Amino acid sequence: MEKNIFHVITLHKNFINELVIQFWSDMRLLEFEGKDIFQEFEINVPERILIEQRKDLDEAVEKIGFPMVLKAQVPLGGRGKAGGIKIVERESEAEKAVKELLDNEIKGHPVNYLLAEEKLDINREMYCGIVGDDKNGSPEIIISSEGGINIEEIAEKSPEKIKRKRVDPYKGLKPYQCRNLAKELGLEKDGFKAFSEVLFKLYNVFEGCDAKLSEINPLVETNDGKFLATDSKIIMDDHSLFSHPKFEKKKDRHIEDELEREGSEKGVNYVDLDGNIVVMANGAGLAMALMDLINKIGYSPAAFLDTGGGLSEKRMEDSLNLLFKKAHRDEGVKAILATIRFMISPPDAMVKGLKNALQKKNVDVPLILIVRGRKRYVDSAKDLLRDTDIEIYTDIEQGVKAIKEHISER
Amino acid sequence: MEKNIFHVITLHKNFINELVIQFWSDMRLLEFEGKDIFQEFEINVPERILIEQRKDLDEAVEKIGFPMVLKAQVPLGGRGKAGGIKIVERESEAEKAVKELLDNEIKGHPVNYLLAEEKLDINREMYCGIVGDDKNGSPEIIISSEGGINIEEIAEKSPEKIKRKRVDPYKGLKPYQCRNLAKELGLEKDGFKAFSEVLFKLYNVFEGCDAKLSEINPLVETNDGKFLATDSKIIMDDHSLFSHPKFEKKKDRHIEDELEREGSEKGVNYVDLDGNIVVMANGAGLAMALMDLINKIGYSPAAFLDTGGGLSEKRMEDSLNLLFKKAHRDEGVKAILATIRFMISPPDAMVKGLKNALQKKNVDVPLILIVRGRKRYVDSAKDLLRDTDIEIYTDIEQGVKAIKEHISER
Amino acid sequence: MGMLIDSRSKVLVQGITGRLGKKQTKLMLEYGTDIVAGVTPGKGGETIHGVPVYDTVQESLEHHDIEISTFYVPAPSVEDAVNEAIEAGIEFGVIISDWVPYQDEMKIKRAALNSEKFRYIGPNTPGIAIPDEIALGMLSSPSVMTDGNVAIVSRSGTLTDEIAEELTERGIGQSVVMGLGGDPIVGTRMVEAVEMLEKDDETEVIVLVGEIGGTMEEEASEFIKENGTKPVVSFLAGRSAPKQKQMGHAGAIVRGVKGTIKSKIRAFEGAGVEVAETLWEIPDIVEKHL
Amino acid sequence: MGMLIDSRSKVLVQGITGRLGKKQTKLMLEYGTDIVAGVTPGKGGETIHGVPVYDTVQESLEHHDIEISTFYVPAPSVEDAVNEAIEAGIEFGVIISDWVPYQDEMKIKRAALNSEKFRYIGPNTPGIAIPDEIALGMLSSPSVMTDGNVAIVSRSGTLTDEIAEELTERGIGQSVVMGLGGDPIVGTRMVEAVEMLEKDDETEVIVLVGEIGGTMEEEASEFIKENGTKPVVSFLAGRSAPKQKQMGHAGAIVRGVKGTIKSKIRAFEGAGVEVAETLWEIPDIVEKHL
Repeated sequence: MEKNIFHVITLHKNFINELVIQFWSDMRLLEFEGKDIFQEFEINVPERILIEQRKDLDEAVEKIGFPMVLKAQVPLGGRGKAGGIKIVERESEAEKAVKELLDNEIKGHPVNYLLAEEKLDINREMYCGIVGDDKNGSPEIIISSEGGINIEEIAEKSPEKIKRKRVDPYKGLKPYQCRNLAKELGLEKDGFKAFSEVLFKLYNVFEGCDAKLSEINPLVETNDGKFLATDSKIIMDDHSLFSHPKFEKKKDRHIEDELEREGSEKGVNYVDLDGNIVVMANGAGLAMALMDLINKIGYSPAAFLDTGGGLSEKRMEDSLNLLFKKAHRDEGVKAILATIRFMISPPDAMVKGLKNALQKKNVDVPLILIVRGRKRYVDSAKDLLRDTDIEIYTDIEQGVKAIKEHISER
Repeated sequence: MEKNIFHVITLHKNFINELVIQFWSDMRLLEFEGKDIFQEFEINVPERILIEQRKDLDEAVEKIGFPMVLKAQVPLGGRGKAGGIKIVERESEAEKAVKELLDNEIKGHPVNYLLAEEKLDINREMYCGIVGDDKNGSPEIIISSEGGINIEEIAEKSPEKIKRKRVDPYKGLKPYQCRNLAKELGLEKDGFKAFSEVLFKLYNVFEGCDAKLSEINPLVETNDGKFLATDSKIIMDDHSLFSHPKFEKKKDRHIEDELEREGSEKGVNYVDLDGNIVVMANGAGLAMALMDLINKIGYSPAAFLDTGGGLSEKRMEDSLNLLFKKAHRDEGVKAILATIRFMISPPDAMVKGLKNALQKKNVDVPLILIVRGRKRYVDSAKDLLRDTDIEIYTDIEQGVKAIKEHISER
Repeated sequence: MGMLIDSRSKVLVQGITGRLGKKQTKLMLEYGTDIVAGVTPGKGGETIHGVPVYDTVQESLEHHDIEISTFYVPAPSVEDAVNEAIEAGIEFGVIISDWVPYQDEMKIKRAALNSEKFRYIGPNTPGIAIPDEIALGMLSSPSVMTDGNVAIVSRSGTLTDEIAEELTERGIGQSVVMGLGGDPIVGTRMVEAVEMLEKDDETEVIVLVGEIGGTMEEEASEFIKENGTKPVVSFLAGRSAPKQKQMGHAGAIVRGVKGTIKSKIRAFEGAGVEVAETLWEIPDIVEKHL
Repeated sequence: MGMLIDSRSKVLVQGITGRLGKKQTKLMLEYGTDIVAGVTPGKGGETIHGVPVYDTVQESLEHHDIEISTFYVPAPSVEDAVNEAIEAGIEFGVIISDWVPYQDEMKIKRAALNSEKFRYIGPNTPGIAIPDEIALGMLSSPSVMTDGNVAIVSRSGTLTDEIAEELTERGIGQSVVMGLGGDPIVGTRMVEAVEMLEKDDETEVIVLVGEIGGTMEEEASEFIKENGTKPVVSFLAGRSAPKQKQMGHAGAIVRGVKGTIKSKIRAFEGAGVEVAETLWEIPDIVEKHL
């Protein structure tokens, strides 16, 4: 039932649309959260009950009855094919399905919630989505008279079934524009009206949530002419979560690794990996480039840590502590490679943080530090670190190659 | 402290501004209601307690202390000069003032509420208001570095102290535009910032309330640099009250006359007057023209009733019932003059309503009916009314002049 | 009134399937108005009194040449419907709907000004009609109008109609009968109507019908004083309206320099416009100028 | 890079009294950048490192000729500050602020396109610099840059700076060092930068620094393939980034036809752009083209 969002871009002058699927790092709401928002914005959604544990099933049976659809709540597409959706006809079946779904993972994601829904008599499935057009500075409306699991295939094989319209974000989308779009899909009568109203409301969701994407796929027309969103996809924008405190708190809920969670809490971007060299830098691009170098010399990254800009004493200390914990937890870690570029801030804070962390260092893994950037800051950093026993390089190639010696020594 | 809104229009090409004060028929919120809205929109307002009866004063004394300002809550300007504002220094004074204010009327308006407020140390008074520019289809921002009771005088004598800007309602007012306006007033430092923020919020009030006007006069800067709205004026739009149900219910609260209230409840516009001829028509302009004719022939209108368009059986019946009640209540009423123009609806419904009302008519006052408009409807109306004993005219002059004979007969 | 409408105008009715839209479509057709299409979202494919209904204005324009739209849509949807018409290319709108929110009226006005092409009368107008040619809206006057050279421009609904009938009864024909709309923000202000009528060859005398409140009469007077060439006769409703009492949703109680009956009479008289004191005086005065 | 900035450019700093604005104003002044004014609402009348502060951009323009503004204002106010600059007539913006809400970035882009005059880089850009002429933003590279003929255009912050230093260490000077900004919606896309550099007389070789996610590299490749005349060298960060793991707020994990490192390498190579495998290979390849 679930499918990735699609973001169609036109690169060739001959208008061949290519399909690019992007997963930004922002929070994707779970289906039930999105449906609660849809309901707030008066988009019709099926009768549903959230199931967190076995006993919630009773309420679902009472309110929804059978047949009942049970859907694993995971923030990714393709859950249907991965066994995350079950249709059950009676209570015993439902109990079994609930147990199975809650016990298992979907593509590595634990299932903490199920959504129990009425099974609808579906006449047809449509699609509507609002997504930002990064090149044009506009929300783009994308709609299709066919939707559901095959939306990408439809987009690829029958692009004429898909209609798109860019909207000036300062002007918004007006109801009559929704009607003109619905007309382009060839809709008529009540379906025409219902679809254009849903589209208008979906735009309100996009704006109201400061979302990067709001999507209904499929938008279902039942045999008795009702229009319901049987799935929801809303991708929130990390940068505007401050105005949506309800979701701000939930941001980290999918982080399973405890070090990754600690990183998130401390405001640094830590990614746990399986290799032997831990990599840290004050910038994501630089850290990625370092990872690539590690690979290049025949090792593999054990973790990635981007401290972000404006490196404070505390951030430096927290970052190193995190890496030491990683080295402690994971015996495979052979070395820590940290690169700091001094751009606008003097090294004092960073050095203090580093020294604080070193005092508590309880693992016997070498720390190789590369300092680069504004010359007077680099010199000052080397000076301030003279009394420590860490190895300091001012050249990346040398620093990276030093790792080899360290490891062969051990 | 209170002053009428001002709406400056430029009629002459030599840019002489003339002052026009308009009271539309829409609901003006009371000061405390407006301040509650200001608070919702994060505009600072003084500490305040609403007083409906003597015992509410205790809370005010506790929360506000002395000196305390007591302000009669009436929906009109000039209440200060009319004795509606009292500053009290101690409890005994306060008690006396509360009693006096609640017992008396301000310019004919009963005082049901007082607002008790802290007395501020005022450094200066400013003005800001948002009002619709009817010719340009835009909200117009009007601000002044001087405000308060003399704002009209300032506008007239020192128009350079007043800055105005029109805003495209589709684009709204942006914070930077508020700053540019504040700069035009010559404001600086914290005052500059505070004023521009208040202006931005006041625009949000205008938009958020679908108001016809939102105004702070005066906007006070205290000696310790705080900016507070010490008065509020919000004029709501009757036509958009459906989206503000909280205020929709309050719409009729200032109607004292019970027949006027009944009219409002029945959806007709009834105005009670002191003369001897009751006037009714299906249109305000026509009804006013009839009133003028009544005056012209030496009588005076005893009531004005505009049934509005699309005259249904029920509306006709309700309207006449109201007029019969008026005639019953007021012995001075000598005749009822009703004029119905048939524009697009056949007369059947109107005739039914009229007959229903006649059956219950319990006053001995002649009803003179003038029917005009689409010929075939007029003929049909006359036909349908043949079995009643009311006088029917198809010429306004004749109808009006018939009143004279009726009255001289009696 | 060739600038806005004439017998060749092709007309759309937005909101044609509503009670009022349906009823008035019938009356307009009876008068000979060339209504070629109607629009109601979701009702595309139906016909109302033989007129085909479409879901969108754009769709109706794909099947017909249309210059004019009349609006009978519910108040909260008027702003959207007008924008739809503007974007589709409609040139003149007659907004019959009343009870339109004030800020929506502001937006409609702005959208029209922004478009630089779309003109309109209303909201809350009874409509506009040219005898024997075309009737748009809910005026009953077509049934009593005769062709002639007197233009009526009015702020009031029933009164517009009434005065047209008064003139006809006295054998005075009309070049156009036009309600500006009773709301504070209208598409065509009195002065704009006068400017148009100054250029209209069919019109010899202009009758302006005003009422208390607003400043449209004063504005029109300024223009007439400086640029008027045709005789103008006026009538003002509300001479006896007491201050501080509201006389209906069209009216307004006004205090101050302008907006009162006195200021309007002064303005008209200053511009050489004779002011009729009673309804039945209007034909007398008009006759003098023919 | 004469089209956007040069040593004669007069610069404004919006948000000059903030911690970062203040600090960077000092560094930019040290480099010789001609910062003539700053803006922070409510701080008008102060001076920061000798630079006069105004309450509004408009006011600063009444006292100075200014073409460029750098933005250090807090994220939620960036959209408003940029609109203020556009309306006041600023021609080029360097938006340093990061963490700008996505929909605000969309609006900034639209406002710039609507203005038809205002161009910008960022948000979340480290800035732009021309050796010995001007530095805007937080790049440290001015301290290590030397004048030359290699342009660096980069999606990454620290990496931009790093590569400039790598080139300088190898004795290769730069014509311009430019960070595009790490957010999804940036003012100047890679392809637009390449188009400008094609016309820039000072630039002989272009270094493009990309990373996984987005489609900017593919887009630039299309242009280079069809219209490129200057040698282009590229570097891509994130070759070893595992799928489904997020590598920071600048980065994005991308699956599908485009956006992957593979698709970017294929695009670059198809356009004749050599792709450096490691940071230290970049100067080697650049040298071949000088």
